[in-house]
Amino acid sequence: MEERTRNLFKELLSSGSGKVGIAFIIALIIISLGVIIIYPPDFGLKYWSNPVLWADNPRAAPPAWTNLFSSYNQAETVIFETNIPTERIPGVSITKVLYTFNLNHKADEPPSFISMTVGNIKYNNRPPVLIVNIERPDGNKIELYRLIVPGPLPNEVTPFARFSETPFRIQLSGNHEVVSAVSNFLKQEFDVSISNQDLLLSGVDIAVFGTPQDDGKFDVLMGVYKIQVDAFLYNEDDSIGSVKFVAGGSVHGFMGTDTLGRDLSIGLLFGFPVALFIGLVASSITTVIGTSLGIISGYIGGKTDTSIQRAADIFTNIPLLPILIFLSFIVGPNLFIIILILIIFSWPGLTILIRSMVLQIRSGQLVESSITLGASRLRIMLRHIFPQTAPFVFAQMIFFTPSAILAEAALSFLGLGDPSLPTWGQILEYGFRNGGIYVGYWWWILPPGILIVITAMTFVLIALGMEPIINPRLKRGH
Amino acid sequence: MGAARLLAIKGVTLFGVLLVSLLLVIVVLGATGVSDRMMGSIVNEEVRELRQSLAITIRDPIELERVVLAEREQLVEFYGLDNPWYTRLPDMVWRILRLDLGSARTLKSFSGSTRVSDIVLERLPNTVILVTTALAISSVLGLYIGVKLATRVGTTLDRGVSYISAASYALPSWWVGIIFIMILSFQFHIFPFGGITSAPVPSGFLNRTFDIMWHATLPIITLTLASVGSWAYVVRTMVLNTAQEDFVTVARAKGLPENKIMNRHIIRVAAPPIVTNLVLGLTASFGGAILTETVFNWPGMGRLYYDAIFALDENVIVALTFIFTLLYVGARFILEVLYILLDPRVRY
Amino acid sequence: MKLLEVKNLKLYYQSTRGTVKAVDGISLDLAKSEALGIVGESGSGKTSLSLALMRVLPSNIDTNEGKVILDGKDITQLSEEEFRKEIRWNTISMVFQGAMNSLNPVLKVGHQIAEPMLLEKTVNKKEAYKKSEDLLEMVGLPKEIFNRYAHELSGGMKQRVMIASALILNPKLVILDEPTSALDVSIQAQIMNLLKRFKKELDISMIFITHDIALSSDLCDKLAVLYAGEIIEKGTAEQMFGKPKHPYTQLLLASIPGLKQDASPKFIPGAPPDLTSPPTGCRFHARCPYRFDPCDKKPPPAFKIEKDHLSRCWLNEGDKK
Amino acid sequence: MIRLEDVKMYFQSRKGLFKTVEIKAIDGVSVEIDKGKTLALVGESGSGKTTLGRLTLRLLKPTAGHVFFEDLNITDLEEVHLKSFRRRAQAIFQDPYSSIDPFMNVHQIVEEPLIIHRIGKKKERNEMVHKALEDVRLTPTQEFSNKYPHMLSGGQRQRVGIARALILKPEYIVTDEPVSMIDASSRAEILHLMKNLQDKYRITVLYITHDIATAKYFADRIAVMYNGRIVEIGPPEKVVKEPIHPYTIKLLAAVPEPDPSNRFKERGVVEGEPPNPADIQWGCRFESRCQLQKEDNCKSKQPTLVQIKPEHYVACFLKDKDKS
Repeated sequence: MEERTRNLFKELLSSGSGKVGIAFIIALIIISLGVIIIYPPDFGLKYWSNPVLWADNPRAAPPAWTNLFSSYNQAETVIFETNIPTERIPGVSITKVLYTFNLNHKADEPPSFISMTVGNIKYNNRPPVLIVNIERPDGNKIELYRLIVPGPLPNEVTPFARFSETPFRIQLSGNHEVVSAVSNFLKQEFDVSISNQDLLLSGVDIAVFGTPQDDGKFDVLMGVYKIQVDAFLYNEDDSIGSVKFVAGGSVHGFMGTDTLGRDLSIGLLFGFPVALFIGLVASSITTVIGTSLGIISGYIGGKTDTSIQRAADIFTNIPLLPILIFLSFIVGPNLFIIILILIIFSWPGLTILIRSMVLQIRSGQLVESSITLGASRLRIMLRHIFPQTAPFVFAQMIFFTPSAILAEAALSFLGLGDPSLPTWGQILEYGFRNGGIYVGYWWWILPPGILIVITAMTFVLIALGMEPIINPRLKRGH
Repeated sequence: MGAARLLAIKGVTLFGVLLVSLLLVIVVLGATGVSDRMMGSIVNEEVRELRQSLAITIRDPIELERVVLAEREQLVEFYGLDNPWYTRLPDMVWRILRLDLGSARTLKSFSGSTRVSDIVLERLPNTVILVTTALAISSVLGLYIGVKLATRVGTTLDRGVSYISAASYALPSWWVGIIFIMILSFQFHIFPFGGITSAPVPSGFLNRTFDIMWHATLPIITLTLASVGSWAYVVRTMVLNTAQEDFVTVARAKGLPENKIMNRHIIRVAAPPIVTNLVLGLTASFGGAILTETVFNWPGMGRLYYDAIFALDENVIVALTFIFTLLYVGARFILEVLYILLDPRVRY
Repeated sequence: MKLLEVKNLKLYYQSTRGTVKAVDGISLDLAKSEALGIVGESGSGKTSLSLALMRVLPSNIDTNEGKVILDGKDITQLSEEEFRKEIRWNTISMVFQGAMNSLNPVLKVGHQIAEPMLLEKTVNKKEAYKKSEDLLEMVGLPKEIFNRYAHELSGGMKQRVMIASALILNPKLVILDEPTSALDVSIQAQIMNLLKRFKKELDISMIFITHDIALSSDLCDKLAVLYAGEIIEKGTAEQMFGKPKHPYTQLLLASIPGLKQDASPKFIPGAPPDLTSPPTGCRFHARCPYRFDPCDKKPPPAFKIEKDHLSRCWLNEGDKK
Repeated sequence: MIRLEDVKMYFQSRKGLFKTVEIKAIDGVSVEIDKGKTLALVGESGSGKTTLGRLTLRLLKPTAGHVFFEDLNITDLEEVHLKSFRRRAQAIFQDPYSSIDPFMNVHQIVEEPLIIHRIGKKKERNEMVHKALEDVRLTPTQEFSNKYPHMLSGGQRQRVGIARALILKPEYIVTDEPVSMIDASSRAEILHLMKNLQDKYRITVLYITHDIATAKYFADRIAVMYNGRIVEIGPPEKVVKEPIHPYTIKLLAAVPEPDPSNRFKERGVVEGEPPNPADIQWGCRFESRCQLQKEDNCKSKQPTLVQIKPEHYVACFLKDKDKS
């Protein structure tokens, strides 16, 4: 047996497709292990499906590297986050804490939005005040926003903690206070008057990051913007946990984002272990069941054979996808149920094939000679029949793996995926349902598909590399 | 005689399959309580209608409530909702076998009917057109390519196409369809995004036919691409296997020209196993149709599935599952007949 | 007049273990309406020889040298198409080893017999089928067999069908490759009687390939014994059965369990050599009970014992005339 | 050693939509083999000789009749109770290619019966395997032990099969056409080997063959089977030298002898194919192919074995008359 296994791998590695397949599968396994170690176990429900976590990302943004292929430079998301103030100016009754960020804006467009998030503020008597200022490369300074931390509630005891559970996020771009501040600024500096309403519609970002032109439009002003958050604390012991400022881009990260602002690279990475899990679990269990039933059916014969064959007949004659759709619709989307159904509907194919192999083996004299030697049924099946089917069974298992992955993907694509385990199929489905293909969100549609194809292909390549072992007649033909 | 017996066995088996899958569907519906919910909604609907019609004659609201309640109880009893679900089982089987599939909750047919059978039957031809055309094209193409490859075993062409065929096994057809839309429709505007006709529908029979053909092109190509690769590969393997048989050497020694050997002695013998593979490939085609219709918004039964899932319309899903099984089983039966015609050995 | 002459035929195959010298310089000749027996163990190259005559060698053939002269014409020079049209079945036909797999399972038996005849434009289907039916009767099968399929026939019936098929175009030479090896003695005897009758009545030449030297006496006028890709002895039936010269031939004859003699059959110990690296000297020396000095060093030439009788053994050096 | 009493073996075969046909593979056979002796069962394929061999090994359960192994009635024993019988009765099969496991090496193949019957410790088993391989002259045994079947010739494989059968020191062996797939030049070698080992270990042998000539050398008695029945039985010198049943006579005539004059005369053969065992007629089963003068009995009654000479039994009405 060991010798045969060794030969199998030798043969596999001697073929080009086998080599590529093996290299791919090693890569897939390494990525999956990495994901399993790094990602939280409840990634799907708690992180991926939680829109709050993704709020600071631009929506439906293509990958950042698309800038390389275009003369028009799109803004990239810039995030400043700190919990240590740049400067602390103690005063008599007021302590001023400064947070300064330098935003070097080089894109041909303004940021898609700006936002600020503060977290974990503690104070003792008077609530602190935070002021957001922005100093433009042309020297102009705008006071954008003033945040007064909510005051103490009746019966609340000091120290008062605010924004400790969930940080407080202000979308500066769409804020009325910001709009009027910018409107005033335009009036004073450039003598341009735009109503608050119009400014809200066209977006304040272009006004903050641009210079008005004669035609009523703005030119993007490139250079270093100094963003300063001044916090006024009224007690020595008051503190501010963290301050975050985001200038949203219209391109994002390596893989872009979806319409919820989710970083697709994170979701796609999570798809690796899930896909491998589906493929390998479904195929190995199917193979074990299919092979044992096939051997039993072919070897024992009689009523056992008839009943197994009838069952197999029924399951092969029911079209898989409709039943899968029906069951996951009724029972609810659950990955384990999907795998279970895949197994229930897939063993018969293998059983029928193995049975015919066993019948062929039986027609030789090996089985009869073993009976004469006094070998038990179990021994004959395990020691003599199974080894003869083994390479074929192994190949079938590898060949079935991609079908299981593809079946899950298809089901997810129809909206019946398990939301607790985001898969490539689900990402694709979300993209499709949100009209991704009609508006050209290629970075959303292509990568999950490509990953599905690559994973499936890995197993197909290995199966191809094994073909000469399974079908020596074809080898002879060359 | 042998053939008749075989066909009879196959027919009985397939009918059994149909029954079993139907039972499976009903048991799952009953055991999960969905069945009660579905029946309940039917009762509610009838009660609502009743209340409306009674409201005209009975003015007193308390009296109306009382009458409605009594009617409701009668209805519950009529549908057997007061008994556990399994007591209704035979009735349900009989109902569905008669294609009495109930009413849809929200979906409507193009003509406005809410009867599930109307909705499904309206879409059935659209699906059949798509699947049969694609199946015909891919089997002819697969046969042609497969045989060509088998005669050129070991050449670069053979190896190249073999690898591509194998690779196509890993390609989800629906994703390919999406890529088609993105490139050919979104980028180059050669084909429509989906649907079966343009809006407004062109007038004149010829124009309309061309319009439908134009809309069907991409879905058909998608479905064909999904199966033609594995097809060609299967044909190649079968042909190669048969070509190794002794009787092929005998035929060559007899002085038969190569094309005769290929047609009469190899393909003819390899045909039955190829048909078997066609049968196995049918499931894939059906699944492929559901997904492809979804992608291309093709108003067939597959797209109806997708719509029903989002409309949470159980009745439609049950009906579709049944009809798909029916179609599949029917198609398999036709192929079984073909197999028996092709292989004299099974006639015994 | 010689019908067929094979001169120094060499057939080497490429295999994973190296070059297999299946046939290594064989020369044969055959007169009209004569039957030549080629006797050898499995792996001695006898089947390769027959496939080479029909030019249906497997694709891993590496070397194919030598001349095959049929009716004075070197047929190795013919193009594939000419060979197919002029030689195959028209002039040389063959009954293959393993009748079980020689028939196409999905075509009617009668059609398969008639098939080569249908290729000719001058023949219509009716004539060809008629001839096919006649042949079926000739080989002792009822006409109804015409419409049967291979799986409905017994081994003996299939072999008769194959013989009928070989005769459809009235060939000059029929090669019979182990036509009875999978059959019972009684069916085997029936087939041999049939072949004997055809040889006499139809006046055709035959090459009868077998591993059973006793069986070859049933049909053959001349005998060639093949060992490890070489002919080690050949001669007329009388010479070969009467006074075999080569120890291998003698041992082969002694290994037959006859009904008449009482001595129990002998056997040749050991196995034939590996043809990827044939032994030096005489190829049989390792199994030969009489081997002496030159045997394992120098390959013996074919010594002429008397007219038509050649033997490749150093023992026969003195018998040379 | 082994005794069959009026054994019948019918198989059911489906024909048409509902009809089933009974195939009478063995139809009333009584025969016994004495300890240490060899009975050769001769007949053409389909005569039921292989089925009979399998019945004596209880690979098949007879439809009727009894099979005794020594005094043990094995006819209705369950497989679990057959274990000791399986150890004492062995078989050597026709096809040395399909009867041994291609994925085991020679050592594993020969050792397997010992493992199945839990005989000996590893070291003792190795010793026994070594001895068994020596017995069948697969020497040097060390070299052959590690070889896989595909590295062996047909003759060598068959010797592996013999070693495997003999390692359990069986008392009874069925050999079904053990040499028909082996080259003519090595057949005698295998047969001699089996004969020697049989004498050495005093084994009872059922030798099944279609070749009456080999039976002549290696059997103590020859039974000629035709269509599920024994038609003639007796010692070789009687059956071969003075055959009585017309079928035996024809069978003997069919054996090829190396004689250059053969080619000038046709052999006397039984014409036609054996009748389909599914539609057996009432009378003598050989009636349809018999070239002798027939009498009414032949068509209507089945002849039974009748002793014609000492130890020589024949089932033929015509010959009964000769005797009287």
